[in-house]
Amino acid sequence: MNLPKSASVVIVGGGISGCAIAWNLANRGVKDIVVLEKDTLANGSTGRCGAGIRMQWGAEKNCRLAQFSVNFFENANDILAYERDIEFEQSGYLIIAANEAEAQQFRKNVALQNSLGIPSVFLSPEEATAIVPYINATQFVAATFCQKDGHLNPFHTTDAFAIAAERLGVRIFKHTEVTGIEVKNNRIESVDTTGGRIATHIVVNAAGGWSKAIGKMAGVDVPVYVQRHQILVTEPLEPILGPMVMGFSYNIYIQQVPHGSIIMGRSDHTEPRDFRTTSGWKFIEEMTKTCGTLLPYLRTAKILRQWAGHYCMTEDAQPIYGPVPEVEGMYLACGFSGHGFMLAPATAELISEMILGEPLTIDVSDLDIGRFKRRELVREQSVV
Amino acid sequence: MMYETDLVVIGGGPAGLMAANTAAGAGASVLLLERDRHLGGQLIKQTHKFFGSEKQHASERGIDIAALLGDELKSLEDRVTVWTHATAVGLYDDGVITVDYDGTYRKVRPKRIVAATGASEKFLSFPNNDLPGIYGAGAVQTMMNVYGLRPGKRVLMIGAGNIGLIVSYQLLQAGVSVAAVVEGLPQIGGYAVHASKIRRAGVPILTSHTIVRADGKESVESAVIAEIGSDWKVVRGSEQTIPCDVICISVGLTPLTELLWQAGCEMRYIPALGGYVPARSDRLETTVPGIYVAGDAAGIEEASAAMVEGHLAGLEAALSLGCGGDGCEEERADCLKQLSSLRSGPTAEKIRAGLSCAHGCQTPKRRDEHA
Amino acid sequence: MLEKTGIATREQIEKLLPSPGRRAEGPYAVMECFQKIPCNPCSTSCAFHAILPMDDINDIPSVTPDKCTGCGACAAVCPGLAIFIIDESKGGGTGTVTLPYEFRPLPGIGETVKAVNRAGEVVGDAVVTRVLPGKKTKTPLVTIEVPLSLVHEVRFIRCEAHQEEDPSVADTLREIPAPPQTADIGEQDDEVVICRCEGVTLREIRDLIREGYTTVDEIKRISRAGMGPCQARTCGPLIAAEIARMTGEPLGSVAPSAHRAPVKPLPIEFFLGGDTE
Amino acid sequence: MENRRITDHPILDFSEGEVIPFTFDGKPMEGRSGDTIASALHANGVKVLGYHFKTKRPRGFYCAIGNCSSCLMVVNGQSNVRTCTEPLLPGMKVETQIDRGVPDDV
Repeated sequence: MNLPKSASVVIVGGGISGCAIAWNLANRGVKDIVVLEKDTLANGSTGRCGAGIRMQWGAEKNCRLAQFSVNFFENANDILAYERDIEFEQSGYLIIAANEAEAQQFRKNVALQNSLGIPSVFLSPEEATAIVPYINATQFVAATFCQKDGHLNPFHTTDAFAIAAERLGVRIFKHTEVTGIEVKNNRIESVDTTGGRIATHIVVNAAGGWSKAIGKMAGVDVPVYVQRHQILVTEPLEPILGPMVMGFSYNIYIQQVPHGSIIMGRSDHTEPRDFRTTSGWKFIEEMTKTCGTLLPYLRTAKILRQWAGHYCMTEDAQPIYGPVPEVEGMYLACGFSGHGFMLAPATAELISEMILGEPLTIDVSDLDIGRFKRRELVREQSVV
Repeated sequence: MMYETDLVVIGGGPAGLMAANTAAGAGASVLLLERDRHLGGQLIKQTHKFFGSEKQHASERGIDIAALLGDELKSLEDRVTVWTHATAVGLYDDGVITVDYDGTYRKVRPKRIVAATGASEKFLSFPNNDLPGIYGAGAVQTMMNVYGLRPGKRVLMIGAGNIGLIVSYQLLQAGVSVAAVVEGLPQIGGYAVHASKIRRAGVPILTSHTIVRADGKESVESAVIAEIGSDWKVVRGSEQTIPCDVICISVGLTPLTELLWQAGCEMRYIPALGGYVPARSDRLETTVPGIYVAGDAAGIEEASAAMVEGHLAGLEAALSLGCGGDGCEEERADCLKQLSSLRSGPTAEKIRAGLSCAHGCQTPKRRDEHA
Repeated sequence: MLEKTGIATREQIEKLLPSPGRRAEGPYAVMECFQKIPCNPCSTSCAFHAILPMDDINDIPSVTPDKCTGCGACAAVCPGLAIFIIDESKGGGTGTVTLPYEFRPLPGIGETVKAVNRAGEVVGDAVVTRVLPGKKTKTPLVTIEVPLSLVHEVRFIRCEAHQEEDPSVADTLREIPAPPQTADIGEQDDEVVICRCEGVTLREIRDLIREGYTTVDEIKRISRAGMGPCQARTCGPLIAAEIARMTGEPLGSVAPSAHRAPVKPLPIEFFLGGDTE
Repeated sequence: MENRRITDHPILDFSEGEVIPFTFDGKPMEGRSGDTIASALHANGVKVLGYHFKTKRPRGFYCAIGNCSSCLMVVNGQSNVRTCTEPLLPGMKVETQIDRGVPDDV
């Protein structure tokens, strides 16, 4: 398959965001969309992430974005006519508060969430054990729970978007790396790739950790940095965990996927800002310590593998959405800071609306690239 | 607790034992990790006499060579620590090795590493290839020669390389009948003398044949084999059913290199050496400075070559640490001479070709010692 | 043909034999070693220097019949069990064959055993005249008396105990008719298990390759093949081979999936003993 | 039942080890010292160690060195024990595994 000479939109990055945006645009009738992926689909952060989705956020915007995505995922197998299964399991998120201060914040969060129609509840440790019977209730002072939260199979979900997009005429080129972007008179003219040149006036930069490099090709400084993030997975077990268990102070998220494996991850803010995806032994030690304390009954579950991916971070740990003032035609969908997977349906909707000049379903104008220069950072405490 | 030492040798088979002996003999402090409960690796399953020359203990049986090398190690015990039932489970980019030492978590940070991790067996695709009663040749050897168990009554052997032929012979020695040895190639891959040994004991060797399927309700009851043409397709009508309760798969080995991949060594796909092997210098140092490789992990060869490679890798690792004294140059030269003589014959033609691809790397610049 | 069947031809054997004069004089070694392999214990073990020293370890052994006493030292050490001591000098129409025999039970002196040729076929009876148990080498040398016409044929023996439990396998092969089913993996690929851990069949793998998933990683992500407890040790190479076969790519360009720690499954509690530095 | 233990071998000496009693799916069986769980079962003629949780196909001893997942069984209530490398201990309760298993105290 040869690259077309031109395209209406070139999407850089074959992760969940790129594939979802491609499908969304095509679904709105846009023709001649090209997706460029330097490796294989979901090979970057998407395929390495925990693939959870929660509506329990502390900032209204994040709640709304997640809410949109949950609604989409609930029907995604049908909407995308996917023959396999995206494995959206709404087994809920149980988020634990390690101390009173955190519990106070959670009370506010639940009030906000409920006001938006998100069915979360505030729980005592005892009430939490009714949901996750084997959790060590001495380790937290309160918890919140939302049954509608859950997790998906990130490979199948990306696959579903990609297949649906291709069905609508989108052309996805794997193993095709972007090597340059031609800008004339502050306007994008073409994209150079290892497979040739494509003339286009619109480039969506959904390149995850590589979005900074893609931006630079067009002379745009995308204020993101990359940090390694590690996860481990156990052998498959019969269903024993129920909801995703998450703790911000505890620095853990842990879930059992429908197949039976238990996946858990944590963050390490001392990680150097680089592209390493090698594994580290300290991670396993820290991770197993937390898991052993919080969910001691899992101590005999056997770890099969640890792996690493990137968080594409911004200063305020919020995504960058939308056009770039200095270069006409470049749209950013990056800097998700670990939440790109769960936000993808909303991301796709919003970026499509921006490209087509339609009113935004959710106002994300404050998540533009300009906020960093303006020093109008968005605050969200509820992150791992 | 971080265990610090000059050299960690991963694997206590022929290559690893030689590496540990040599490095310790040269004055390095060595930690030897062996996954099994006994030292010797595959040697302890080798009841046949080895080829080679006296220097590689030719005409001794593998199991006796294991004991011999183990004894030598004991004589160096003030410099060698041996952990058996110890699996190196991770080799990280900061040079740390995590170890499952008899169920206990240990961390080791050596100055040098010799990876002598050996090989794993290749598997084969055919219908019902997962039926109980289908084993790898290594498993059959383990059952017979370690646990003293007959794998079954009647075995169909797939593969007429040296291992397939030797294991067939070992089966006969254990009182198990071998229905046939089936080989896809038009000629026997292993040494003719091994083939003759089982042939005169009544085992047919069917070249240009393949297994078509296995059958049985809960375990193997029979297999269908058939002739294959030069196009590798089954010759219709040549199928025959072989009653058997065991199918032994011996279709080759592939270097066990997971730890080297983890460590970030440059790996090259070299079919003649069994699959992916680390690129290395002629001193057996990989592209990650301080990590050496020897034996089957460096490419599938005979145990005799593995022993010499282990010797060389152990020596090079020790020398790079400033150990060793007079005579090391001669020792190195002698190892290289032994290797080239073992690899000089027509049966080693493939190995020579393979090695020329694997050895294309310069001795890397050593990074600073771990602070 | 030796390389196809494991059986040396008559011509190959005849070339090994000493002159008729030497054969009539006494025992001599016959080295049925026809392939250049790196091996030299026969030549280093000969106290009489009857086997030429090997400049190249791959040399084929060369016996000087006049120096060979037929002592059998080489036969006991030969890793290939390829050396036989033949004695045609006894008269009376019989000769002896001394052969390595690493089986149990060892026959007793005077016992009648079946004489077996290079193809595993019984060619007559033989009487055991000597048994060297080979305490050190663990390769017993058994000498049998056979008609002179068979000294270059008989290379193995079968004792009573063996005969009962091991019917001629070659015969069995001939007796069994071909099965009714046609054998072709192409039609039975749902019975071929590629990933034993996750239970993924060849059919599933082939379907995915046809859909355009042409890397080991993509197939793993969609099918889970290789995600199980063995971490693709068994199935990884099979999947790569199937991709190479179906796409025509060389196997070397089908990238394997990444290897990660731990190399074997370890319980969470295992790591709880470690302390971070 | 066929005797799978080798007693007379031309090269190796197999001494009769100490008897180790255990049960397999409730049936009393005997292994020998030096046995792994799987080797003891094999000596007792047991070929099927479990059934794959997804395909339900029978699984047996395969690699014998802890590389594959063919020999996973439930031992003393603990699932997913690699029986080919796990030493046999007196009184072990060994059971056929038919599912993914659960941690021992669930």
